[in-house]
Amino acid sequence: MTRDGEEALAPVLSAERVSKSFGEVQVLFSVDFDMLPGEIHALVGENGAGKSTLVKILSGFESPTSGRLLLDGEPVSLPANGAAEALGIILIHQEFNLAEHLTVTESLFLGREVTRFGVLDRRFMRAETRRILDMLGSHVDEDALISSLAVADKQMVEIAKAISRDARVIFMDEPTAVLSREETEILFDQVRKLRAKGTSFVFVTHKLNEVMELTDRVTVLRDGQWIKTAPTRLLDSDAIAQLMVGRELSSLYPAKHEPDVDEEIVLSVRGLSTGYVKDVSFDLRKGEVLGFSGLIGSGRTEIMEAITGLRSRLSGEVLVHGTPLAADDFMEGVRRGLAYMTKDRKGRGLLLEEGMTANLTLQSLGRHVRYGYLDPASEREAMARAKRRFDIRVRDDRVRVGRMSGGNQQKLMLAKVMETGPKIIIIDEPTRGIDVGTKQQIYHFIAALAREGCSVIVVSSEMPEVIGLCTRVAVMREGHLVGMLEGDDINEQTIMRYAAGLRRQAS
Amino acid sequence: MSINSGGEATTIRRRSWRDVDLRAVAPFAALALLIIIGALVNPNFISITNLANVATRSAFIAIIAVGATFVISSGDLDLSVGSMVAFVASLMILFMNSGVIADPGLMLAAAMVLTVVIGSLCGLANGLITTVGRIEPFIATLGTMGIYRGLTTWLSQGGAITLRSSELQSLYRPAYFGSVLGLPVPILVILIVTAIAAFILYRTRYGRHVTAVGSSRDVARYSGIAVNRVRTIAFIIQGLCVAIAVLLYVPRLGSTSATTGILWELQAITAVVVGGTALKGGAGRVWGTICGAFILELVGNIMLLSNFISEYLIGAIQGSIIIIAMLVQRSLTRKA
Amino acid sequence: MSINSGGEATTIRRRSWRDVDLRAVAPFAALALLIIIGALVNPNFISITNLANVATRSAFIAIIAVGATFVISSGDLDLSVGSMVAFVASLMILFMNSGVIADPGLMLAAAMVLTVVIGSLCGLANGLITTVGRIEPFIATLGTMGIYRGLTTWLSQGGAITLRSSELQSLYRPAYFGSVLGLPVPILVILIVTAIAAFILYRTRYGRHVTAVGSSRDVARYSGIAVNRVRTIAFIIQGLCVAIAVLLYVPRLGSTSATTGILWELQAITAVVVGGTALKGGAGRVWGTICGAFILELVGNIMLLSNFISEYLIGAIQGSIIIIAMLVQRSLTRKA
Amino acid sequence: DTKTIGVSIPAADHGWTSGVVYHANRVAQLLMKEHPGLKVIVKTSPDPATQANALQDLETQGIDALVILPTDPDPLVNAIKEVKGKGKFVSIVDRAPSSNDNSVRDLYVAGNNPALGQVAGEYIKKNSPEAQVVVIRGLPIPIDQQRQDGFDKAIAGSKVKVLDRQFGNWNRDDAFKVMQDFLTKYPKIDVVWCQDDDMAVGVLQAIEQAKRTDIKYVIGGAGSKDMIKKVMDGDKMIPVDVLYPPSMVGTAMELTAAAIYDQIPVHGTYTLDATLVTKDNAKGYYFPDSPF
Ligand SMILES: Nc1ncnc2c1ncn2[C@@H]1O[C@H](COP(=O)(O)OP(=O)(O)OP(=O)(O)O)[C@@H](O)[C@H]1O
Ligand SMILES: Nc1ncnc2c1ncn2[C@@H]1O[C@H](COP(=O)(O)OP(=O)(O)OP(=O)(O)O)[C@@H](O)[C@H]1O
Ligand SMILES: [Mg+2]
Ligand SMILES: [Mg+2]
Repeated sequence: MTRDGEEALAPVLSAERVSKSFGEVQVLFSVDFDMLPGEIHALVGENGAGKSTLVKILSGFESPTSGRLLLDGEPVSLPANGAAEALGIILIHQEFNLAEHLTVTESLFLGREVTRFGVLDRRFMRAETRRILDMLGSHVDEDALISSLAVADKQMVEIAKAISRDARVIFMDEPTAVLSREETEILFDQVRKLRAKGTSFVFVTHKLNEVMELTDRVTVLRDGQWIKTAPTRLLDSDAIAQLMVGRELSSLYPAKHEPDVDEEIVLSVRGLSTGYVKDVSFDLRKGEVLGFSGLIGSGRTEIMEAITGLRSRLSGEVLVHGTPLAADDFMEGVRRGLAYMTKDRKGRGLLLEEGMTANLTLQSLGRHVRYGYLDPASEREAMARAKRRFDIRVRDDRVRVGRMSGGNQQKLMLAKVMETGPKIIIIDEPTRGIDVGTKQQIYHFIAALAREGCSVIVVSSEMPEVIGLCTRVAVMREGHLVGMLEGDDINEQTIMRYAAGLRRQAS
Repeated sequence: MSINSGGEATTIRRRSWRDVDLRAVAPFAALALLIIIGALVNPNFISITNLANVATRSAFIAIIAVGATFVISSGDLDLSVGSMVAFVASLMILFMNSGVIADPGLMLAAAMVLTVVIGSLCGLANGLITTVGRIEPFIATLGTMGIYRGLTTWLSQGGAITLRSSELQSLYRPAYFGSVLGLPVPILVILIVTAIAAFILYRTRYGRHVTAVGSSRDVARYSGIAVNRVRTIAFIIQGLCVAIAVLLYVPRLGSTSATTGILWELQAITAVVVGGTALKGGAGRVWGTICGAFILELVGNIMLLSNFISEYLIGAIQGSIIIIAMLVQRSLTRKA
Repeated sequence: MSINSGGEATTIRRRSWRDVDLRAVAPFAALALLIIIGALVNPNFISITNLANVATRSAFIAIIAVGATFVISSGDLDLSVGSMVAFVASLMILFMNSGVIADPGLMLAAAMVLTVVIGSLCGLANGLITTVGRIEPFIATLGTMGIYRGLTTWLSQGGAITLRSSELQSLYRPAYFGSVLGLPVPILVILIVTAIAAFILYRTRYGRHVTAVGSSRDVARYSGIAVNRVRTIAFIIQGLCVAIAVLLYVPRLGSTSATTGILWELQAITAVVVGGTALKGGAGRVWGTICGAFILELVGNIMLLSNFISEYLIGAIQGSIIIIAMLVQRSLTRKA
Repeated sequence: DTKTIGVSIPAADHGWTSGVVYHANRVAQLLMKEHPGLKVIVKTSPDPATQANALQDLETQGIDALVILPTDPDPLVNAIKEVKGKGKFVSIVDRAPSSNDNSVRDLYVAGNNPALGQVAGEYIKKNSPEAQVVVIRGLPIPIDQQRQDGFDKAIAGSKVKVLDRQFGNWNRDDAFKVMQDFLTKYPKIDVVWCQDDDMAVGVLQAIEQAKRTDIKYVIGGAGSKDMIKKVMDGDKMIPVDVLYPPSMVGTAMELTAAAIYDQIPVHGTYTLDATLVTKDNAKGYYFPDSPF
């Protein structure tokens, strides 16, 4: 689809010189933005650049401090709190917006339930939900409670919810951050189908390959400023990355550093089973970066939680430096230098109502105790250090963590885990929602850790990440460890084959 | 891959259904257990008369608790219901004593309408103070609890307010003591109220919104739900339920005083929670609530019928039984 | 950019300080307002004696509410504190009446230690039932409320338990009626208890864990916090605070009865919430709690000192004042 | 043959009711010893609604006679009538409903609430004719009102002046608070009438704490052992006590047993007087074993 006649088409929705401040902190500076009918418009920028804020303004969830919005060329003030849906403007939030106690069907139709004679038409709504989920290739049960869903499934429900509405404009704030490649493909198919019918999309993402693959135009924001809007075909990933970061990026992945074969085994997992995970065994050497790949729901998170003691084991044992680690005792692991970073930063990672420092030191308060009480100065120091080390950027030091940009939350969470000074680090989805520049920093950080003699397990659904970073890759499928790849075997095809069950190593 | 994962999905589905069922069934299991214990304690216990008695008199708490299920599901709390009963009942009796309408039938009808209106207004007041005034519901309704109780004391000048006309009294009596097709009226009323409440909570848009608001205010707001309206209406429903309880209460005792309904709020909340609704909001179980109210009343009844417990210890044993009942429920649910 | 953001940071810091302060200050503003109203109502109100009286008698609720701040911050609730006071006080007096230790000084010391131990054990029981038994704290502590109250009634055979030895009584009396450097002992105790509590809540690892557990159980667990232990310890702290309140209560009247401490749990919770701690858990404000307790006591005091309110309406006006105080707080905070 | 008497009384929620419970149990044992076939079931309830339930439960157990001391009489009339309607012998103790006739009960053993107030009022009128009095009432329920009315009637037309009245909820702690505030509010108080011995405990402490010497004396009521002891010992602050004996429930039970065993015909009203306990007669009302 080409867009040569751009000028001819009138934008559906546009922002003119929109600025936004929270209190005295300005987040957007006089940004212009427009969406044409039937286009897919990428919005990219570093963490905290103001992307989420901009799409929230364009969908009525926030109101601009100055500037105006135009719908079909007419100035509008969008109704607050999602009521803009009635105008065909829909936002898929970066963080989930689903109520845990509702079922999938109930969530999909929340606020626009279908009734017959005042009675909920539950049968219709269930059938409709099923239809939409099938269309998206999702196997989520339409009667399942949201609280029982995995993160990726929640995202699919979120997408289903948006797609099911009669939309003119759909804003998607990092919808693919938690999706697998397949799911992303299916989503893109649906998006293209809707585009053909004239729906416009704004697509916020940090995955630049997806920008290239799907979108028609790109707008880049940096530090709340509009930098550039251009047709995608005139750019490439590197150019976009450079526009975002404002400097040239060297190679994303650091050089791999293989540990010696006779290096000490620091972590050894023997025949570990939980409810879903069956009989998993592997070793981790000092200074190694071990990847865990697999489809969503293949049980990677579950096994890591079982290793660290956050989840109970049915059988098997875990040895740290050759001595067994007690089951169900997360703290013992932490004391012995084992750390785990969860993938669910909102629900399990961070206290959203608290400030950054309280979160940073939560797991390592012992280090800041002096004469039996907490020393605020020492905590402040740690915070300053972490901000430098992980490049955490906030414009307001005392902001509640829940209001920080997604990527900076992720960095804060990583910083929090590293505060415990671990020797064995398990990171579940290290770069979810992280911009390319920072991604690079995190990758180099992980590599540096390994070189210093730490051992790292990277659980990731982003295959390039695993491939670029790890010297060995374990592949999980339906709760089983089906392959342990090394050297040249670490490539996309081989991993995929194992993950999909087409191949399997004898263990 | 797709075939395989399809299989996975069904296992999950089956599992979660079983889960839901057992959790809903748990209060009824506890109830059954209590009935068995009761039968062992005293053979009179299991008689129809006794069980009907217990069910009948659980009516007040049960009906109030149905309203509380709405308030609690939407994430609020109403501590004022006990005093509201006293206040609304006092006004009802005062109105009937005023004699402004000569015809007893008409008078009674008017009084009943008035009661329903006053109850709803009290609920509305609670709702507005909590939502518009943005005061934590615990405090807001603790405040109105004081207000309703104080007004009752003032209306009764410290004494009792008693329905004077014996004609009205005998006309109204069947509303509590009568029965329809062998079913005592209060039990009938419980069933009707609960059925309507279940319908509203599970089968209407409003009910869906109550759950959503209780589960997450933000999500509800972002879905275009008028959160404050939903919450306020829940309080009004609570007021309505209180009014219905009053309609049954007045013919039973024919009089109120400043002590009417004291601590009923705690009982109603307990019934709701014992019935399986979480205090944090989000999931209401109306039938469970009724079951909870019945359990509370049964515990008292069994205490009274058993003759080996020192009357001083009744409170202690009642407390223990409630804890044990909850433990039984928990272990049932955990095994699922 | 870096210079710029440095400049931003300082402005921001100033602003958010103001923010925090105002929310913390709001209860104190309400208190000040009440004192002004009190002074207008009756000139005696502002006398040192009267204010000292009010502060002194707010001691029980204040100290208990300090404990409740921990429980509520960690996301739980304890309804049993009122009956716990009665129970612990009864055991203390019974022990002193038992005369197992002849020397009065020694006896008193032993009784005080015993009280502290029993209080903590009661708290521990509440904590274990809630956490290990996984019962909603509302229900669990409603159950133990019945149990403690029932045991008290049984111990006292429904009557009063009175400290018999007049020697002990006069030895112990100054613990409530005495004063140190002109400051009544109970006020001193309030200040010490609150200072320690504030230190624990804001300056220790445990306090931080309480806040974390109260804002999100899951995040706390994934941060390696032993959630159940933190919650249980909060209940134990509550029990300890109850014990301290008992240590002040017993010397005052030298006796307990089945009515001791009735509804104190509601008052304590109200003090906590009026003081600015949210019932949902997460952020505790110990000094606010003290202020809340003082506000509650003042409202009653002003009512009694004013001449124009019918004794029947006191409850109603008390309720309204609490609501108005909360509204004042809200509007103050909103303007910030 | 076996007979059953149901006794329904308020739960022991303050001193006086605990006395009621004590005496009900005491007399129950006595009666059962005296009449081998007799079963006496004592049930306590905290409020009218629960007590109405208790009546139903007693009936379920098949009682022949009911002795009831209502927590609050009017709300219980209908429930009592239910029992009476089934032909059981009904005795009401102490608290009478507004329509207190044969259709409601067979026997009424009355404590005299108005007299309790009246005796106190008359004592004050006689001994300190120009006294400034503060009153601490119980809970806002009818018996409290009756006592208050009796008191008002007694001092009507005299120079005794009531400065203030407030509720102390028949609770020591609340009475202590109210008294503290009265002391702040009024520089000179002569007499405190607090209507109940439990509350008198709190009142005395408040006076002692304030070190006020203007208060001449405190009049309680009911006859708790502690207060009777003070009267006996000649305590200046407690010169007298007005009797309102919780043992009246025992009297009613004895009369009821007599009635169902046809020993004597009992019907109508037995009123117990509100005796003024003074130093001279106090010995006769002192029960050191009672909890009250
Ligand atoms: N409600 C709020 N109050 C205060 N500051 C806020 C609020 N919402 C956002 N911010 C701030 O605005 C800035 C921009 O945030 P925004 O979420 O728009 O970034 P983003 O571009 O979406 O980043 P990411 O890629 O990490 O999601 C951040 O510094 C954030 O802390
Ligand atoms: N057939 C099944 N039966 C029961 N549970 C299942 C089944 N399939 C998946 N699950 C659930 O899926 C979870 C495995 O997901 P887990 O989060 O560990 O996988 P993952 O590979 O880390 O995926 P993600 O990318 O979502 O993090 C388990 O907790 C398990 O309860
Ligand atoms: Mg964002
Ligand atoms: Mg995972």
